[in-house]
Amino acid sequence: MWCSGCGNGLVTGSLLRAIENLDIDTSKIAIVSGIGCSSRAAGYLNFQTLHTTHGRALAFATGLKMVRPELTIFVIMGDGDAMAIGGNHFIHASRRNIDLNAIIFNNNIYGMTGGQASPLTPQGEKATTAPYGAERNFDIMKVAVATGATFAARATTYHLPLLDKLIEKGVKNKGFSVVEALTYCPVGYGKLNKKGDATAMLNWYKENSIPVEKCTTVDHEGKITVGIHHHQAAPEFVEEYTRRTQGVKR
Amino acid sequence: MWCSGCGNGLVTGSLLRAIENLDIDTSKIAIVSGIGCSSRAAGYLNFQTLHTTHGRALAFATGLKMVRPELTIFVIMGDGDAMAIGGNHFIHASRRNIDLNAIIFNNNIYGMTGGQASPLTPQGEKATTAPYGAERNFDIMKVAVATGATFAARATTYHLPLLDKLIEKGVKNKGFSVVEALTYCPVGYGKLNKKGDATAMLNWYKENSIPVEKCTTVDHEGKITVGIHHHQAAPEFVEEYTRRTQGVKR
Amino acid sequence: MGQIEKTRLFQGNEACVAGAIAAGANFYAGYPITPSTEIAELAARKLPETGGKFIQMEDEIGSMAAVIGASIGGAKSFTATSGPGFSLKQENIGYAMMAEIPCVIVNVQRLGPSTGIATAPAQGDIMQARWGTHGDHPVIAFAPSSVRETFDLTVKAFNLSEKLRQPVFILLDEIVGHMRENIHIPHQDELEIINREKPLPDQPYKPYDEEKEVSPLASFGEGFSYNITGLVHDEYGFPTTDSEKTKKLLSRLQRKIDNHLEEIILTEEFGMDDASLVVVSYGCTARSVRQAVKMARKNGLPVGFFRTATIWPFPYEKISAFADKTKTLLVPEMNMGQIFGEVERAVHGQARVVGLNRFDGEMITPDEILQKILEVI
Amino acid sequence: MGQIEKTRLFQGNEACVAGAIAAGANFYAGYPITPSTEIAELAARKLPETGGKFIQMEDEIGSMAAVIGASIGGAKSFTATSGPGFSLKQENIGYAMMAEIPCVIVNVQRLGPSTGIATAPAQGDIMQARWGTHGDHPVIAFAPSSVRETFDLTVKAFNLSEKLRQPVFILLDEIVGHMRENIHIPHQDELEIINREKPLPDQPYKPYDEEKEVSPLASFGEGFSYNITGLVHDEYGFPTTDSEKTKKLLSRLQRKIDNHLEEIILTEEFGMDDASLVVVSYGCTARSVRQAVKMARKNGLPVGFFRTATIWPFPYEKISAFADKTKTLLVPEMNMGQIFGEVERAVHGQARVVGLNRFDGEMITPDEILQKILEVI
Amino acid sequence: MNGRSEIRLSGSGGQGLILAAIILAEAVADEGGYVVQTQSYGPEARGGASKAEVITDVEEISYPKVGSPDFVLTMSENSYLKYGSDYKEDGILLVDTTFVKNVVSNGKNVVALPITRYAKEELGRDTVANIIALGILNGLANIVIHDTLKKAVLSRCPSGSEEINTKALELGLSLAKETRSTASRLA
Amino acid sequence: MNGRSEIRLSGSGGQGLILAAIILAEAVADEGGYVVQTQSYGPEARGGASKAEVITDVEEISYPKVGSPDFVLTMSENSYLKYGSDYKEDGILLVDTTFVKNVVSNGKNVVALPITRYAKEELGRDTVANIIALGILNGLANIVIHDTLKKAVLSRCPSGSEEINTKALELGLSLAKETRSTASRLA
Amino acid sequence: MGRLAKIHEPYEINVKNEWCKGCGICVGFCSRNVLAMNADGKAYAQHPEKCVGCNKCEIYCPDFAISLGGLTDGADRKDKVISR
Amino acid sequence: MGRLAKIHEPYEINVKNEWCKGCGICVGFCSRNVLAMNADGKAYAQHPEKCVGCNKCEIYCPDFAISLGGLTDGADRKDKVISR
Ligand SMILES: Cc1ncc(C[n+]2csc(CCOP(=O)(O)OP(=O)(O)O)c2C)c(N)n1
Ligand SMILES: Cc1ncc(C[n+]2csc(CCOP(=O)(O)OP(=O)(O)O)c2C)c(N)n1
Ligand code: SF4
Ligand code: SF4
Ligand code: SF4
Ligand code: SF4
Ligand code: SF4
Ligand code: SF4
Ligand SMILES: [Mg+2]
Ligand SMILES: [Mg+2]
Repeated sequence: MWCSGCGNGLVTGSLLRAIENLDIDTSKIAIVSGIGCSSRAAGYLNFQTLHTTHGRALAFATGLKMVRPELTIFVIMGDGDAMAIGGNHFIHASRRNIDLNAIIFNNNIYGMTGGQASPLTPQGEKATTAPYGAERNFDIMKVAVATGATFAARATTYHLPLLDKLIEKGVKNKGFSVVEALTYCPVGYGKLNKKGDATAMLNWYKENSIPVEKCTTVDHEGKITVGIHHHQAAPEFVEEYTRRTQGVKR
Repeated sequence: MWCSGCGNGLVTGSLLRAIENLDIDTSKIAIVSGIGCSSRAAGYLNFQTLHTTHGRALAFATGLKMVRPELTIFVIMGDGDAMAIGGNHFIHASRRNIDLNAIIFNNNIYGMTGGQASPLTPQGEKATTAPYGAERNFDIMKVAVATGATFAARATTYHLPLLDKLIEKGVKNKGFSVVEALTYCPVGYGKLNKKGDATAMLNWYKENSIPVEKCTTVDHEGKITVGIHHHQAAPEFVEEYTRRTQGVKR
Repeated sequence: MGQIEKTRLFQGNEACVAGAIAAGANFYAGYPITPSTEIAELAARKLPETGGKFIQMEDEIGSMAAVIGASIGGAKSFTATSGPGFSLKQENIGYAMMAEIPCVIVNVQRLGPSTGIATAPAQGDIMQARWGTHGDHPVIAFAPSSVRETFDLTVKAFNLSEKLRQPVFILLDEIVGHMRENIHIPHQDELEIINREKPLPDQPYKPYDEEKEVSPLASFGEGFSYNITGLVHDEYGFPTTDSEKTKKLLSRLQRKIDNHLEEIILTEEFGMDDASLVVVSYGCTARSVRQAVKMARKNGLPVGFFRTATIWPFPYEKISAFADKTKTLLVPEMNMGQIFGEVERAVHGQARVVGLNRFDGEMITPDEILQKILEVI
Repeated sequence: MGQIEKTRLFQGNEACVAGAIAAGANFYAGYPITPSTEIAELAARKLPETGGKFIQMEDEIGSMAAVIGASIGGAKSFTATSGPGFSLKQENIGYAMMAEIPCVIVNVQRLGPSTGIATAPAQGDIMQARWGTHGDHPVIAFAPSSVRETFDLTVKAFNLSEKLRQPVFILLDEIVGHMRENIHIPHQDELEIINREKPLPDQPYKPYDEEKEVSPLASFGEGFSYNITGLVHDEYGFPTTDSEKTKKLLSRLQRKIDNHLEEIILTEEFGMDDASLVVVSYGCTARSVRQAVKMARKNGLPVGFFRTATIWPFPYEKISAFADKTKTLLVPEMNMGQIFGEVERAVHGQARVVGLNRFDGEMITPDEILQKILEVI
Repeated sequence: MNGRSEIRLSGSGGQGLILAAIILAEAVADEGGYVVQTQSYGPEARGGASKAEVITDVEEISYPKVGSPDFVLTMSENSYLKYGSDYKEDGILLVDTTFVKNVVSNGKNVVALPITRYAKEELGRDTVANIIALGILNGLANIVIHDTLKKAVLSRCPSGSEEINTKALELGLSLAKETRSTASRLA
Repeated sequence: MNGRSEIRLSGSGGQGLILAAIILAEAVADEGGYVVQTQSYGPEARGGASKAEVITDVEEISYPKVGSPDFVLTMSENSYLKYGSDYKEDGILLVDTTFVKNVVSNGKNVVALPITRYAKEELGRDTVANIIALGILNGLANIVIHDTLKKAVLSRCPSGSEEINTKALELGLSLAKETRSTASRLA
Repeated sequence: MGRLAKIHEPYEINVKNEWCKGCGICVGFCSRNVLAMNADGKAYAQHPEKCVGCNKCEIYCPDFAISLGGLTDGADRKDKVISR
Repeated sequence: MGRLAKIHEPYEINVKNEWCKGCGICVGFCSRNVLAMNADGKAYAQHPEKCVGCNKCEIYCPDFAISLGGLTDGADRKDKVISR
């Protein structure tokens, strides 16, 4: 499934603890994922799991949520899956504020296909398709907030207890919730950029993160901001649709 | 070409005046457009014009710009073209900060196909595919800024002299420039939402806009903010690419 | 069509929505495109009237995805589009084929390739419906020739889709989609409506049982934990790369269609007994052909009419069955000759196959067909 | 392949990039996907070495768009993908066909449908290459059988693309794409390189001249004002819905390929003179077939080898030419029988056509083919 | 009503010709005839020359397009130029002279009336010109019983506009009668 | 080198077997032979049992896959189970006993050596186990001249690692010689 | 040539009839009531003498159909860049 | 049962060998040097007596291979939800 030391298992662990803490009936949980190493989590979890096409998980989940509003749906995506090919579905799910819980396993690279650049590969870093350095990258939090998400939060795989809590809070937000889980790919990104082994990459996160509450600017001294970046209620898409069409004669 | 009173001609006029004022050699201008009423402008302008597929204009333009950096490229798109089907190319062109001049003819509707909802149809308003009211809409300025555009500005078709100037400034910005031109579709959006004729719709813009400089919050009392919303230089994509690959042995 | 029953004027696209709702459709996701847009507009208006839901997605790819997602939630879902959108949906159509998710996809054909002429009719996406997505799998596609048939075949499409856990195509064209005819719409209780089989509660559940042609499909939310994927998968839906399992899976997908050819293939014919020339047609073109063949027979020419309402699976056997008794088969199409090739295959050299093709955005007229009949008979 | 010249170990995907660069390619836009990714990775590394440019786009749709945009700017551009990406590119491929923009699209086939098995070989996208986008238009597609041929056909693909203003496909498969062979790469000056014709300066310019098969293509930036569109267009590139112009345009697109069949269609054969059974094959499968046919002939069986390196346009005539002298045609394919249908059409009932199909992610072995030969000869 | 009858209503977008065609088709359906209604969707539907067609028959209709029409209405200069001459020898061309200035008969039946002017001047609303035209058409060609057409008009018109639409239809009918009696208007 | 010869190197991802196969193939090419190199790309390539194959011949190679190999190297338990038995009757199986504990001969030639342990203990770097294996292989099977192989190894190894790689190759060669002389190791 | 130099001359208001679509924007936007619609549904200068040359009609005409002679070359510019 | 109640009992450290991929994270993250890698490249408790039950090894093991007996049911939970 995953390479030795891969952080995807850590995020999956967080997700499982969060589900446990939330105490939701597992038959009311659905996991929808795209294509990528991270998305393979879906196939290994004992829920109703839907492993879709690359980049389209949120669009599949939108259809599912509309007809099954009672489900708690986690949409598991890689950074490439969610923000490269899947970028359009991401911004529109966000705009609609549909009650989906997007968990982005951001390892800054395309893991599954072997280390190509993603829109989250830090600018200038190397990838097999960016041998001379990567393009400018997105800040997922900014994109989520500007497009309408009502909950946006980030934690690294070093901050697992925080990650557990953020996933929980995301579920409790009735609307589109984005949790960016900064994980790492020792095999692809790590090796190419000489970041050391899994333990070293985890420790790098420890040393280069800062709680967002402590920042005045979002990119505080080049550190990664972790914690809740945005949380503001707004009417949820399916509820709104139901409300608007309620009076329509049968 | 366009219906009587359609605002697309007004935006096109602004574009032509801006080009005139900028005094660029017309053989160095290319117009790239998507599919929609607005995009039809491309086929009627006496430049090198490229009328592409629905939503993909920016991606076509990206390829063209990479191999012809000397061209000044205007990318003409409808609101549906740019922000619905074309949303992904929009956010990535913005992320890259590629030197393209996106002009979004935002008439809040799908004009060409006859009045369906777009992601810019104001929430709750009617469209043929939103008979019970439209979903939540985007704010193009916010999306542009959050995804990395280095110039983002908006004017309505009432503010034509401003629109001229904004297009000019956008061209002068070396990087991804977004000019949202708020136009109107009397036939689709206007009729369905009882907004009156072209003159009435223009006057509505007059009464419901406010210069962005006068605002503290971006959505000042529900009015449309016009003017430059963001302008901050950053390295341009093609230049960066060229710089990074310069040293590569031949 | 009885004259006793009151008729009502219906547009083809409208009949499609009416058929879908009659078949139990309760979810539509789509993206507007001429000449299919009326289907979206009507679905937006009508579905909520019967408790269904409509969403306009950000693009056609998302539409196809949402349609599949909704079906997995238990809905009868559908979408409509035209050429450019049909092209975009192909990847996810392949997903639905592989994962065996019921749904109905309507393509109101317009002139291509590319943006072509948005408002001009064509029958240019016939082969694309068969081969548009990568990899091998069978498809089911209907091409109605009239407004009433659009209603009927839409109902049938949903039924087959549910029964076989297979996406089903309806290949309308701009003519049939946009024309209005006065038709009798059957009462709901005259219709046979098929719903997908559901697994028995508290029983071990195999969503892709190798022993079965089609396995029951549990809806998400009903408490069955299983996996759905577009990867090659085992009987429980989990990915595998085992070559034996791969072969079994793909063979079963083919078999489930092959075993139901009789139920799926619908054709119509007249004047075949003495025909030395048979005109083979489908969709809107069949309307001109019908008129032309009638004229020909009035003039004493031994001409037969063979129309297929089912494009895929193609009625190879039926055609091959009359090919040896016939001298010539004439195949008029509003494309460059797509079904022509299939007829050639069916005929196996036993008769001459002649095409009559228009690809200029205009219908083939009865006169053109008659003239061609006179020329080649 | 001469043994005097020094050979070098090349991977199929690598030979494709080498061929592209030798042909003058200076732009690549793509999106990674197994088993084509090496092409993107090598293009990223190598193109800047010769002043070319590489971009990884946000998805396959954007990649295809950028490839077209770059070509309009004057570049020789290409992209590579596999099934799922090939499906996504279809709409814009149709655009390039309609607007007649030269470019090369490589599909390194893997097992489908849908995500299938990313790492398993297949020949499942053969028909999709022909019919994947909506509407009618001819296509050119090559299927190399070896690493060296991958190089050669990539060069040829670019040449034909430039000459005919037509997107050209290369249908690799996981086997040929990933295998390494020691090959001799010809010197640049041994190669014939064709560049698109350019309009004469200061002359009236018709980018879509009805009188010509192929019109010169002005690059944007060269000062010719004209329009490019995927809509049906007139000689100047401006949209029209005129049926006469529509017919002329679409007929010309077909004609420009039909008039160059000899140049486009490449086949290879041996043992055909006395063959009562001919094995028809292409791509990686042809390697097993070659071995099997040699074995068969060693055993005295009258078996012929017919391989086509050009899949589209299909060599109907060449096959039909030997069909009547042959009893049986055997068509082994790593799919459910795609080219099989085309062979059937070509044969017109003059010989029996038998398929040998694997669609389980494994190559067909020479032994399997030999056994089938013994069975059906 | 007997045999196949082909009617073409042409003009520019926004004149309500599609609606008129649908009303006519519904009236035919109401009387138990077969009917097919089609329309042009091209760019011409936006301005220029658009058309809506109705074919009626006593048996099922195969070919749904108008070959050479029995009746043509033209309400714009462009549509007159495009559709004003290919109607049947014994067919009728109805021209709205509010928009079409130079009408030539070519030896076939032409009825030339300022329909939209009548609508504006006599009924105060030019948008009912389509209904007047329907009245004239049916008055001249007797496609359906007048009351059936009236019912069809009323079932399609927005509530509140019943009166003016009825008046328009009646005006059309009387114009048709007048026309019939004054042979001079038939060229 | 004569006739077709099929070599399979198997183990788990990261052991450098693809590189070893490429080096071997390059050496063959250098001597003017025909060679085809393939590898498994499946999920097994990440851990589990992956393989890299080399086929050499004096004439052009058609079928590029190994049928029953002449030589198999297994460097992991899984790959031993999967590929440890289907080699030719007179073929050779080379097992790295660092990872494979229970080796059974089944009456065919087996060479069992703790290759990776040697790499670590004698050369201080387990990553050169692949090169040792190459040396053993070539020493036993004489696919190419030793010097050709050495050249191929050197052309592929990162600068600075020439010495250790040369040593690894030589170590492999001497292990092969030892093995040959001590028939006991060939089961 | 500056606007002031012309202030007392009557402005020449040109409407290109083939391009005018009769939307009425120019009429609505002219604060001097110079313009009106004719029976054919095209704009025309009913009171040219009242025109102050503000140029609003020209820039707000979405069809490039109206222009002020001498003052600007709107219609000309259009002819140059609007290809059909 | 609270953690304090167990503070002086030795913790039971379970490593599921089939799942351990030998990444070494647990070894790196255990501040008490309880854990080490064995010859097969799997983690094991070299000094179980030093364990303070901080549970870091369990939550940082990306393969759910390590768990503290009695204290938490990590591996069990995993067995429930990880289907294969
Ligand atoms: C349409 C399509 N394009 C490309 C691919 C190939 N592909 C599979 S996963 C992947 C990207 C993986 O990166 P990411 O989404 O970041 O997930 P990770 O593997 O890093 O967890 C790609 C490009 C595909 N399966 N489908
Ligand atoms: C792939 C694809 N999907 C849908 C369409 C149909 N279509 C053409 S234009 C358009 C939207 C037009 O809206 P907008 O982009 O806002 O432009 P406008 O017409 O309003 O200027 C649509 C949906 C198409 N041509 N191609
Ligand atoms: S490739 Fe990277 S992301 Fe994928 S499983 Fe391996 S370490 Fe994890
Ligand atoms: S439909 Fe609307 S946007 Fe399109 S031309 Fe007409 S008025 Fe303008
Ligand atoms: S220039 Fe000004 S005053 Fe003169 S007609 Fe135009 S809008 Fe009226
Ligand atoms: S604004 Fe232009 S198009 Fe509109 S009425 Fe005036 S001149 Fe005519
Ligand atoms: S619980 Fe803490 S102290 Fe004990 S082994 Fe694990 S990490 Fe070390
Ligand atoms: S963290 Fe887990 S997988 Fe890694 S070595 Fe420790 S027990 Fe094994
Ligand atoms: Mg990733
Ligand atoms: Mg719009």
